[in-house]
Amino acid sequence: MQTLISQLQTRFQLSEFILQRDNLAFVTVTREQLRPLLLHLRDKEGFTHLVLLTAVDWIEDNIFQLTYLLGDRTAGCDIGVRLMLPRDVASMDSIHDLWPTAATYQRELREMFGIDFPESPRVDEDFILEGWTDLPPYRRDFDTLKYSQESYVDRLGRETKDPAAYMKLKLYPDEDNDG
Amino acid sequence: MADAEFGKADRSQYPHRRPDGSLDIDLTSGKYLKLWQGPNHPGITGNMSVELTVCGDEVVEGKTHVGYLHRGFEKLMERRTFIQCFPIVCRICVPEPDFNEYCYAAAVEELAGLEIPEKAKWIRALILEMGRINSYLMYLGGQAGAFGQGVIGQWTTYARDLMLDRFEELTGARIYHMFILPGGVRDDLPEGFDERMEQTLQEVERTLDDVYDTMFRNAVFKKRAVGLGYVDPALVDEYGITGPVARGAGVARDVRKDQPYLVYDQLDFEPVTGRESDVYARADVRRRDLLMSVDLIRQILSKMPHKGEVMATLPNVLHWKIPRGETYIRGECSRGEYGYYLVTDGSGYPRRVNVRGPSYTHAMALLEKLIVNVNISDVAGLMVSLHTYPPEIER
Amino acid sequence: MPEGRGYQRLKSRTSLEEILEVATEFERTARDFYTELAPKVSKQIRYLVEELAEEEQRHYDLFSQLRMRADIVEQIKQSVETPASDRRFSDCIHLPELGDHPDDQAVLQYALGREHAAMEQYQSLAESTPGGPIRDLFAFLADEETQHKNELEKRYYEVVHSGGV
Amino acid sequence: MSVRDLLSPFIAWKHLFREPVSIRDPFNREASERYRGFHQNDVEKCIGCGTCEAICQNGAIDMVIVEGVEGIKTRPGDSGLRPRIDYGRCCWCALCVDVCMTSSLTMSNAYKWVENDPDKFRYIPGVDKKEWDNVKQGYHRPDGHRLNAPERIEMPELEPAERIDSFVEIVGGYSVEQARLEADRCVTCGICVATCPTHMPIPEYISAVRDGDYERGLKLLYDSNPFSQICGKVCTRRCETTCAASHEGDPIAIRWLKRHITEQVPYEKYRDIIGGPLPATGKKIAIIGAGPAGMTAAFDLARKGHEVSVYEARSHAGGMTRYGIPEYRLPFETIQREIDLIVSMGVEMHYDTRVGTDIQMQQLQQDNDAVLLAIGLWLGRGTRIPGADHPHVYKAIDLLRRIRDGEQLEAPKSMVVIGGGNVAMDIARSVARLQKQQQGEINVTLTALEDKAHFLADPVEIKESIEEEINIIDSRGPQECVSDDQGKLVGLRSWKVLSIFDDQHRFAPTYDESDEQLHPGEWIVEAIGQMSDVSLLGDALTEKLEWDRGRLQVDDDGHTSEPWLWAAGDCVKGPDIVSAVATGHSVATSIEAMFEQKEAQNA
Repeated sequence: MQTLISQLQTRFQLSEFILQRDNLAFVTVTREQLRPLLLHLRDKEGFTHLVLLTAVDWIEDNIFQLTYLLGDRTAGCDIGVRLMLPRDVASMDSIHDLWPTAATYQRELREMFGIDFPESPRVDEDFILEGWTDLPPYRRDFDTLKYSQESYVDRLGRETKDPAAYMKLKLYPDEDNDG
Repeated sequence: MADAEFGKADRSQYPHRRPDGSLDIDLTSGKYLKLWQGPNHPGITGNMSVELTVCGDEVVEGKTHVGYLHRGFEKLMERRTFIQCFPIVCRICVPEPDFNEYCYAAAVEELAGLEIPEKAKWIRALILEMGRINSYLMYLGGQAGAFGQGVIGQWTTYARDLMLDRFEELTGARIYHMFILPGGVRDDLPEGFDERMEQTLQEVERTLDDVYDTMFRNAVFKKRAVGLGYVDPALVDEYGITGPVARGAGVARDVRKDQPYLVYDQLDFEPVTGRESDVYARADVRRRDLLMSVDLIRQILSKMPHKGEVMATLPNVLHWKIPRGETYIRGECSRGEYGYYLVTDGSGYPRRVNVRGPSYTHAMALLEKLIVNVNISDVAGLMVSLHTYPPEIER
Repeated sequence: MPEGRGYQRLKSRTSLEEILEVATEFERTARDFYTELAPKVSKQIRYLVEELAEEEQRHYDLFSQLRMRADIVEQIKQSVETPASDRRFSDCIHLPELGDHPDDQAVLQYALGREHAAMEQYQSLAESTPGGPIRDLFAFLADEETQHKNELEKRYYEVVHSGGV
Repeated sequence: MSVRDLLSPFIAWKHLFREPVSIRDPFNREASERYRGFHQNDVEKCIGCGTCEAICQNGAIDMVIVEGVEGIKTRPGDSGLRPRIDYGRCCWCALCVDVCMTSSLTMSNAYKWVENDPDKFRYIPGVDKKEWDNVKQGYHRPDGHRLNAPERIEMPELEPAERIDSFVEIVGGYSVEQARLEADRCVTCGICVATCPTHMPIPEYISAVRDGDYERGLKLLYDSNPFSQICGKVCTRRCETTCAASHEGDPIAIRWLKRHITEQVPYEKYRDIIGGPLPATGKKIAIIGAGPAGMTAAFDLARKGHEVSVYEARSHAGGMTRYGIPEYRLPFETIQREIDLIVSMGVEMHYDTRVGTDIQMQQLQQDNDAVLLAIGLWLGRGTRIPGADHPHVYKAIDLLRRIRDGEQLEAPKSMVVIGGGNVAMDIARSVARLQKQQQGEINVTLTALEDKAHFLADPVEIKESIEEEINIIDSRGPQECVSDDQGKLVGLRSWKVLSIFDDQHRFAPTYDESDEQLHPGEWIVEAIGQMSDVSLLGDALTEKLEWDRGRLQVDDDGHTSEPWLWAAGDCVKGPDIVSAVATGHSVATSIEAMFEQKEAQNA
């Protein structure tokens, strides 16, 4: 794995390299070099299996991380290719021509994160959330708790007490120790 | 509206492809009909549906629709502590929930730098193989049922119920076991478990004998299943195909062998493969894989250490924070590669969890490809042969 | 403590009433002693002296009432069957001189000494008297004093042996 | 395709002759031994800490008030609340059972329950009676399966050999890493807060340790306890006795975490973090005694902008912490830092000024708006057994004070200590150190009425005393301080104590006189109890004040029967630093309220 990464580093600009396990590494690549890198890995290095394609929302850095996880089934090792995308122009080139199944992942990312993949087949079709109009829900700024509170009614009769506050109420209600 | 006239027409004539490659289906032409198979169609495995465009009794296009069971687990986990995620992951795959528990726990353990006791690994492998048997038994009933053989489902349900009894005595629950948690497993095997498991395994084998005679050596089943849903081995990588679907096409890929996890490097087995890559071949791969699991359980129970801890020392789980990192953990479930991609950010909550269920690729892109030109009555059999559990598609 | 004199006075008595009369008299003397002491001690520990006076008063009342009862022999017989055991604690306490400003410990020591002496006196009277109602009465009185002494001992511990943090 | 494929399926017919495999009576099938069914709760074991609620990812558990049920009462160590489970949400994961701090919460193997009213599926296990309440089978947390670390992170300490010949502080203090691990063990239930006399926000400052936010932690500490550095070292830590973690493991080292915060913040920053006094009000308060109670009140009142004068009979402030606790437990420097901080709030100190001698109570009353009596317990009690008036029979408190005052005591060759409390341990260990320094050998015998299990001393003190070769002989009743013909003290004669409490658990020792021993000692030190020296009040004021069984009578706020006089600390509450701090606070609050009341009247 180490040698492979060293070789890749001479050919591509990899900004970060983490050897997570003996058989799993993560590298970060630029947008321009993603496609050549994937092609190289697929055709030259045996990473023929697109394990998954997903995103991570680093909202505090205004970045979407795309992770293309490729597997070499013969060697039993994987490489996660990470791409950092500006969150406000969330659009990336499609790889459905490299792996047809990528279209499904890209369709989901479009729906759940609002990351566009122009040219990807049926990318604008509803996938899981038919009729969804709110913020793409897997973005970190979509608040599931708020959504559920607005959408559903709490069961009546639910009430809880904080042990420490209740003990103060019962045992020393008049004492105030704020200094 | 199976119009005899269309049936006689030259297949290659329709539907036409537009210059961009998409099918030119004009519903107003009267040549085509939209047919929704599912949700909750008896031939559908779970809550999903296929939007079929048929011409006569032949499918010209099929689109998978999921989302009927979307609960947003990946998002829900982002606001649960690492231990609180443990009880919900099992729901991502009902018939074989244990891979969720295992992959999640292993991912957390790796990022938290937690070493689990040796015995816990054996018990985890035991549970995963028990789950595989259950999943296959359910599949066999479904596959036979899709071609009208109701009795197979009755027999396999019986055998599965015995295995659920073993699950119940080992884990305290029948369906959602919640037994494999970060750090190890909840408890050791109960007293006398080995003997009862052996009885159950024998009953499973006996049931499988009957299934073999009535389903696999059955002219009707063969007539329906042989040649149906051929998967070209070349598609395996393009479509992210794993598990019995790949092995049915002769691609001997099994994570247990390729990237041995838990104790699989200490067990004696070879991946089960087929050649014909049709519905029949896949069913047979699964049947033989099931029998291999029976053997693996026997191996596990005989090789497992008798004594030892089954749970590592955890920090106080209420404040458990895991340093920033990411990892991917996979296992070979009954349907193929099951995996968890976990990203942590140093807080007490996962930053991102992505569940890779094998149905995601099989029931979407692959099914949509395979379904073209299939007879309507074979759609159910084809779908079941991909062994789809919809919750792992939509999570 | 007028042990010697009391011993002689009691030994010469032959009726239950007479003995009880003398015993009651002792309690009255004790009560008066504490009552007179109370205003002299610091207000801080006055509660203690007052309590002792009350306790002597209670004994005084008890003996007076007993003297009036017709079934006196029966009453005494019943109570001597379950005597209190002496813990032998006050053996090791000095009997202090109660000066002008005694502290609580001194007052308690003094009270303990009194009860102890009374207990011993009645015990030895009981031992030197042949079996019968008189002997029973002495045993009863000894028992009463023992009980009171035991009570005082507990209080002594609570006041003095507070454990040193 | 072959003929076999046509015939083989007929094998199915053999099932006609098989016994049915379905369960005959599915309604009475018992679930397995480990089955996770409906909850059970041993409500007397449950402490209502709410950890089950905290871990429940479904939000299925509420902590609810349970009225009128035997065994459940809001008291130190028990919130009086009990979990109620909503089975509309419960997913049977049993994390609540796994995390339960007392193992009171378990699951039965019952899984059938039919009702028409959905609200019935919400009940308080153990309180709302159910037919599975006494079912033995069902899920219980297996041995060794823990979701929180049960063992305390060990505190680095000097080994006995390293510490016995000096007064160097024994405890080293946690490293940041150790403190975080220990803070991690806390489940943040807050049960302990009620037990702390001054109700420090314990879970909050522990979470500050977890977050590494020590400045926030320090602010939390000093908002409730201006003796935080000192309490971080020598607090009696009653909080730890009610810690939820103590039921099935070691209690959280609350005291050491407090100490850790004070050690992590640079002392120069303390004043800014805590904040200075408000503008001057012109109100004057005199405080007698510069111990924890007096100085706490001084701290509070000075920060409000009042003019506070503290009168201290000795040359240094700190009271019992300065003169009663040995240096190996509490270095002078710690006390000085604490006192300097309080004084920096604008407190005027009058050292070596004994009220009643150097200045009279009447004077203080005239010059001030309020006077606080915080005079502690400085008179040692004696056994007054025969021979106890020998000049080499000492009171522990006097000796400790002389050692702390820097007097070069010549240690005796042998010594007997009477008492089983912390003061007894303190003097035994202090003299042992002197013996080691001066003679190279330790010969200290400690006797007490109590058996070791009932010693009042902190178990850690007992353990360390034994490590330091103190000969502890428990269950001995002192009888006589024995001297030889020349009048030289030779030792203590004692009797064996057979039992120490009566059936009402009152002190009532019984002895076995036949088991008599003579414990050799050139010195005998009595450490059996202490009392206040109230002579400074004078006869007139003593007579005027109301008393309660030997102690000054005060109300809940420390107000005496005289409107201008308050009392606080050991002299009202008995010996305990953190209780003294608590009374100091309440007196300050009471005095402040009095000022406000007067202001309102004048307005």
